[in-house]
Amino acid sequence: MQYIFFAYLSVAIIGLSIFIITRKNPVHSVLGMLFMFIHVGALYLFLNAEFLAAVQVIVYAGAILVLFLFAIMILNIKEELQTELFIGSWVMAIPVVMGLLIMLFLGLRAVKAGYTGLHNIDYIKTMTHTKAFGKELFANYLLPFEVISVILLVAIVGAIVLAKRRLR
Amino acid sequence: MRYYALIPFLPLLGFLINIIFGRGLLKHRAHWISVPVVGLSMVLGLMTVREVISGNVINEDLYSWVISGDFKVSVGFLIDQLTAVMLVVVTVVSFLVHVYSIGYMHGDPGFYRFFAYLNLFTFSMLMLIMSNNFLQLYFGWEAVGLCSYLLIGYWYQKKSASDAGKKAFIVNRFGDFGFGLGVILIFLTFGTLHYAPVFGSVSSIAGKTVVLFGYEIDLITLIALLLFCGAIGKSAQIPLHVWLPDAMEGPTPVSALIHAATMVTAGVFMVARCNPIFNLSEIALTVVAVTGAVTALFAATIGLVQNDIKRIIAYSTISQLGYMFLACGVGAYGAGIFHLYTHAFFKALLFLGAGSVMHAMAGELDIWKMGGLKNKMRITYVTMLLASLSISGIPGFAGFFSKDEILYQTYLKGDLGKVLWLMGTVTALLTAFYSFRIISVAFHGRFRGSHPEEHHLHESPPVMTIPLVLLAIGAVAAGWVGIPPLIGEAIGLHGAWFYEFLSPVVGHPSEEGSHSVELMVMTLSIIAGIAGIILAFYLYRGDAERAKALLKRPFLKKIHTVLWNKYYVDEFYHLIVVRPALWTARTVIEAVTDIGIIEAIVNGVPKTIGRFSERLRAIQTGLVNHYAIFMVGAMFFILAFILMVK
Amino acid sequence: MIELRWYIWLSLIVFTIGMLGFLTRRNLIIIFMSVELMLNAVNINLVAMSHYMQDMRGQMLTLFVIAVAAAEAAIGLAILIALFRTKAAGHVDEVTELRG
Amino acid sequence: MDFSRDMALIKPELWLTGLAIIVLLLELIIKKKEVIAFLGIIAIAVTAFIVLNVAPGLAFKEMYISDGYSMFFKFIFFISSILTILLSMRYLRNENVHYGEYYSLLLFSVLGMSFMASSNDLILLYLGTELMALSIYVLTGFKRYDARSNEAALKYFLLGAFSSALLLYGISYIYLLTGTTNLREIAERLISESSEPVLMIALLFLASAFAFKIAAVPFHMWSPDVYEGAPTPITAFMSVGPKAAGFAVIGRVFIIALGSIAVDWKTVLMVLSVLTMIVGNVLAISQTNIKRMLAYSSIAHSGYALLGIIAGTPEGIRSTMLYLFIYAFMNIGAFAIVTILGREGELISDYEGLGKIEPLWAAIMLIFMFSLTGIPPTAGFVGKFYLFMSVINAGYTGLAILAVIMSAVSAYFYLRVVMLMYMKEPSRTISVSPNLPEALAVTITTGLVLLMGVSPYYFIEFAKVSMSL
Repeated sequence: MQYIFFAYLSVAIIGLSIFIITRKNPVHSVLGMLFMFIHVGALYLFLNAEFLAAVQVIVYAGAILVLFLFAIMILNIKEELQTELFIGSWVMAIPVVMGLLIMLFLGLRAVKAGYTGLHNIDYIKTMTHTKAFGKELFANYLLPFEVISVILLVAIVGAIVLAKRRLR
Repeated sequence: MRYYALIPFLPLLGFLINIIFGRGLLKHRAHWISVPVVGLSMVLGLMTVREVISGNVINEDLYSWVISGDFKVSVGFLIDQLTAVMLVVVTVVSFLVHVYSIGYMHGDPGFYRFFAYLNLFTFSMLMLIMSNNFLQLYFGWEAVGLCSYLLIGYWYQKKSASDAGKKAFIVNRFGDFGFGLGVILIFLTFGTLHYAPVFGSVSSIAGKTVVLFGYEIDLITLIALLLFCGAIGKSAQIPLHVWLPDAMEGPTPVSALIHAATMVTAGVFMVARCNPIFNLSEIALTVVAVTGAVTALFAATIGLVQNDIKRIIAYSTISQLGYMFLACGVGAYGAGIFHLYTHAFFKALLFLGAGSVMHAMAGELDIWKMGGLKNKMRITYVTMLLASLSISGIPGFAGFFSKDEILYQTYLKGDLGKVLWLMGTVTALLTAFYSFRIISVAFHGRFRGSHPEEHHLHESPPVMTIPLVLLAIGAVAAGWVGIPPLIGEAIGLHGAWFYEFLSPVVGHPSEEGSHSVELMVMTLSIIAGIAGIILAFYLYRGDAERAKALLKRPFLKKIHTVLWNKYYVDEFYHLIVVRPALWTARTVIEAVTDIGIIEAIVNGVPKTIGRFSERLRAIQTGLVNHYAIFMVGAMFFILAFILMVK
Repeated sequence: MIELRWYIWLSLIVFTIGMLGFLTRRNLIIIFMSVELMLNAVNINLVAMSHYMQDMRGQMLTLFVIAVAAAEAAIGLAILIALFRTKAAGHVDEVTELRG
Repeated sequence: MDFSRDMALIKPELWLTGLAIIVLLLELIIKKKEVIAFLGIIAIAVTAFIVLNVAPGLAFKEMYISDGYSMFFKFIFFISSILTILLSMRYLRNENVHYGEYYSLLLFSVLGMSFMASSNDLILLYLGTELMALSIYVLTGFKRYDARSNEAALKYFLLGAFSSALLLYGISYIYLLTGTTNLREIAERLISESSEPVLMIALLFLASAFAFKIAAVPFHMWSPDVYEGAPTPITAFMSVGPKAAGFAVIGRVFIIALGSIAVDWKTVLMVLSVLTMIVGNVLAISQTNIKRMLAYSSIAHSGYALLGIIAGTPEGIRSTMLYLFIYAFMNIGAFAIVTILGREGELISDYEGLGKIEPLWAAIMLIFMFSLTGIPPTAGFVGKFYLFMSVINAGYTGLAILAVIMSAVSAYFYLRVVMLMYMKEPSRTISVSPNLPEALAVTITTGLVLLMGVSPYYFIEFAKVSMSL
């Protein structure tokens, strides 16, 4: 059962990824991305990470993709449909990426998890993922968490500075 | 208080201020900065000398610039007795020349530039003499050279001036190349460049040899001779003397300061400073002595027949420098430095006097166009006369004491010494002769120029004559610190104070002579000097008919021609160095260039890099994707490399 | 039980697809979306590793990556909007004034 | 455990955050932007003062480390940002984009960099990098009605995001191998894992991401474009601050965490360094835009600075630190002149005859060009000397020789500027009128370049002390 489920998710994720980068219409790409994100979220569920699955759907699908859609609204879709999809020298990219893929695959053929930590599945099951995650986050990852807040502040300030119209 | 550090750096400050503000703010007030800084530096210098006389020798690193393992570059000062003597010479003469230049260079368009260079020179020279290591010595050595070229070519619009600058540069390259090799060899041998450890351990390498081109060469001798190469170039000894007469293209104060009193004596100073090295090599000492004696005689003979007043004095300088090397070569470093010290005063005075004459004569240099100047230029005449008496070795004047000591010490130095002594004594006669030839022709008799010129004649302003007077006092009295014991006893003064003062650094000459020998040498040199003077006045009285009559004789005429052409040395160099070089340049290089080899190397390398650069630029297409492709490609290659090699 | 390496291979493939998109597409928005694909690949990797190593650290990093991705998206799209405004350009080959 | 101790250790960052937010808020009230700039400088000065008083130690579950090494780098960031603020005011006013957010963003990027220098954990390292990078993306595109500025920001942003994906991918494999992201623990657990293929992959991705940050060839291609398009003060800042931050991270990650596979990363870095020195110097020759030329020169200098890391000895690291410190002054100094000349000094040919029209500025430019070439007695010489010596002492004589040859090549384009300034007749008249802050920045940089050139001893000691903490 889990094999089938994993196989479905993998095929869907890979297929949607290819779909995203090959669409002429950027709106289609964004939609493909939405589905892909949801599938990735499902994969997280599959890995006992409910909280992350929720975050994935809420932040990625809910927030980031909306931003993308906004940006796409500026594009002239009609014109977009008639222009070239790839850069002139896209052929160069294929062997390079394929070469790297092969090398990486050779390196990653037989990886195994190296270490075992404290948070085994039973522990998470009893604690619930969100609680375990939250405890860990605020006990051990306080500093990064605070840094994230500064990053988001910078993002807000930066986005406003760049996108606001000139005041006269 | 390390106030002595200010001695060199004050002139440097003057240079910086002048070079930054000279063009705009200072202009013709450049001397407001330059002269006081050098004056202050002189005062500090003399204070330091007093310290040294009372027995304090300073040797310390002020700070280290870069240290890496054995290699250490530091600015450090060694102020011992030898440095003290040089300090007196450099700061006093430099200050007087600065003052003199205010008058002499008045109205020159490059006024501030001139003073800036003079300041820079003073700084470099002080760094050279006050250094406590070879690297700083080398720095000062090259820096004084640089200032010298800049000042020789000061009137760069004049082709002869810029040519002379180039000539000085190229000729000095030969010497400095050897000097640089010597310094490197010292570092390789001793692992340090500081004087104290090098001189301290120099005896341990005595007798060590190195194999060079298949010959076994004594290491000490090699080092000493390489160092001496530098001295030959800088102090214009045979065979690298050719640049100094041409250097007279520079302004006259420069000739007085750089090409008479200070820079050209750096070679002598360096040999005296390195006496522990030279003392260990009999061969090197002999080379030094013979070079000195031959140069002294050789340059004096050329000086006999020249007509250009500055050139005569320039050859005289070369000749006197020869004396100094002669002294060093026979181990009498004290006498050499003493001559350096007295020479600085009377030679600077001769040049400044010549400058004063030029000032009156609107730049005229030919002594035959002058004449009878003594009535128009009293002070100049009297001071020039005193300087000439001093250089001729007339008893009581500074030059007498130093020259006498050199000749005496040379005489004591075995059979070779006797020969060299004879050459030195003959040179003394010639020296007196050409010095008084100038006096006789230029200052006595009647004026040979045009009437307006005669009308223009005037004594120089006080700003120029006061330095003359002060230097004249030096030219007369500076020698009294080194009265020979023989005379000292006779007049009840402590003799040879100067040599005792210097002996901690340079030691005593090895040979001891008797009073009778000393008296004989002294008498002969006095006779030579007086004979030269009388001869000069006899031959060049009035319109010099007697001299002209002599030249009618074919034999003397021939000699005159040879001397007039300076033994054809320049022509010889032209033939063996310049012509082949030019020929190579014209024919070979042109031929090769036609084939394209040289072009490929000289122009080709930058051009290829340039073309390569242009080609590479094309890769930078401005397309983000391409940039990423390069990144990913590089990652692929690196990963492939690592994984495959593993 | 699905082995960890399956996840890693999946992540590798998605990462590569993202890379390919970045390297070949003309549309600036799609290029940026390709980066998001790559980040998702990393997240798959991290969550899977975290799960199999029974350690929270990877999931923690995933959370941060998602947050940073949101911030990046905001900034990136603001830059795009500024560019559209001055140049009306939406493709990489329209913004090659700076080159060489 | 000890929360208050943790807070005491990150005090500089706390203060900087707080002050940056205050600056951001005050911008709404205070209309005179010069005041904001001044506040920004004060904020950094206060932080610098606090950094001096922080005890060394680890904080927040060993995520954050405070030591001499991080302190030294933080000073480079502080100095470069203060100089940048000094240079920015008149520039931004002339470009008509004088907004207060500029200064708070600059402060935030400094915050990010100081987290990078202080991170003892890959997570914090990643977040610090992002904080820095996001701020700088915005600063690059700050002239938002200028197409070139937009283009630069876009390119930097896209490639930066790409490189941070690479970084994360690398981190994920380090995590897989060791189960941790803490640098010290990684080092402990990696001893048994030498040169596994997965480790090599992780190394490759980390090295690529860091190479991107320091603009090492062939990960450099963004930098000329971005440097050219960005506002000139930001270009000056980018070529120094973030670059130094990149080096801080490289030093810590490679030498501490990946010390057991030093042979491998040294090989990688050596290849990068050689390429960087060659391509940077060679490409700089054919440039016509001075900012672009300085961008390639900056690439080349990354190549030199990598040498110290490759040497890997304490002496080498120290030399790299000293070099980056020196580089901060000489490069910002050169950019300061470019900023002051403004639109009159965009092209290299604009410098023709500058020695005749503006002797003072030409002379200062000459000092910086000499220093960048490495001619004594400027700081650049001292930096290069120690760097090359450390490489030779570590046994990489070939690299040192190449570096010296490339320095000689670099003389060609640096001294060309000098040649144009002094040997050519001016083709036009320009008036240079720097305001007080700019003059101050130039004075500081010129003074220090000369001071460090003449008496480098104290600065060497400073680097030495920082290393030994």
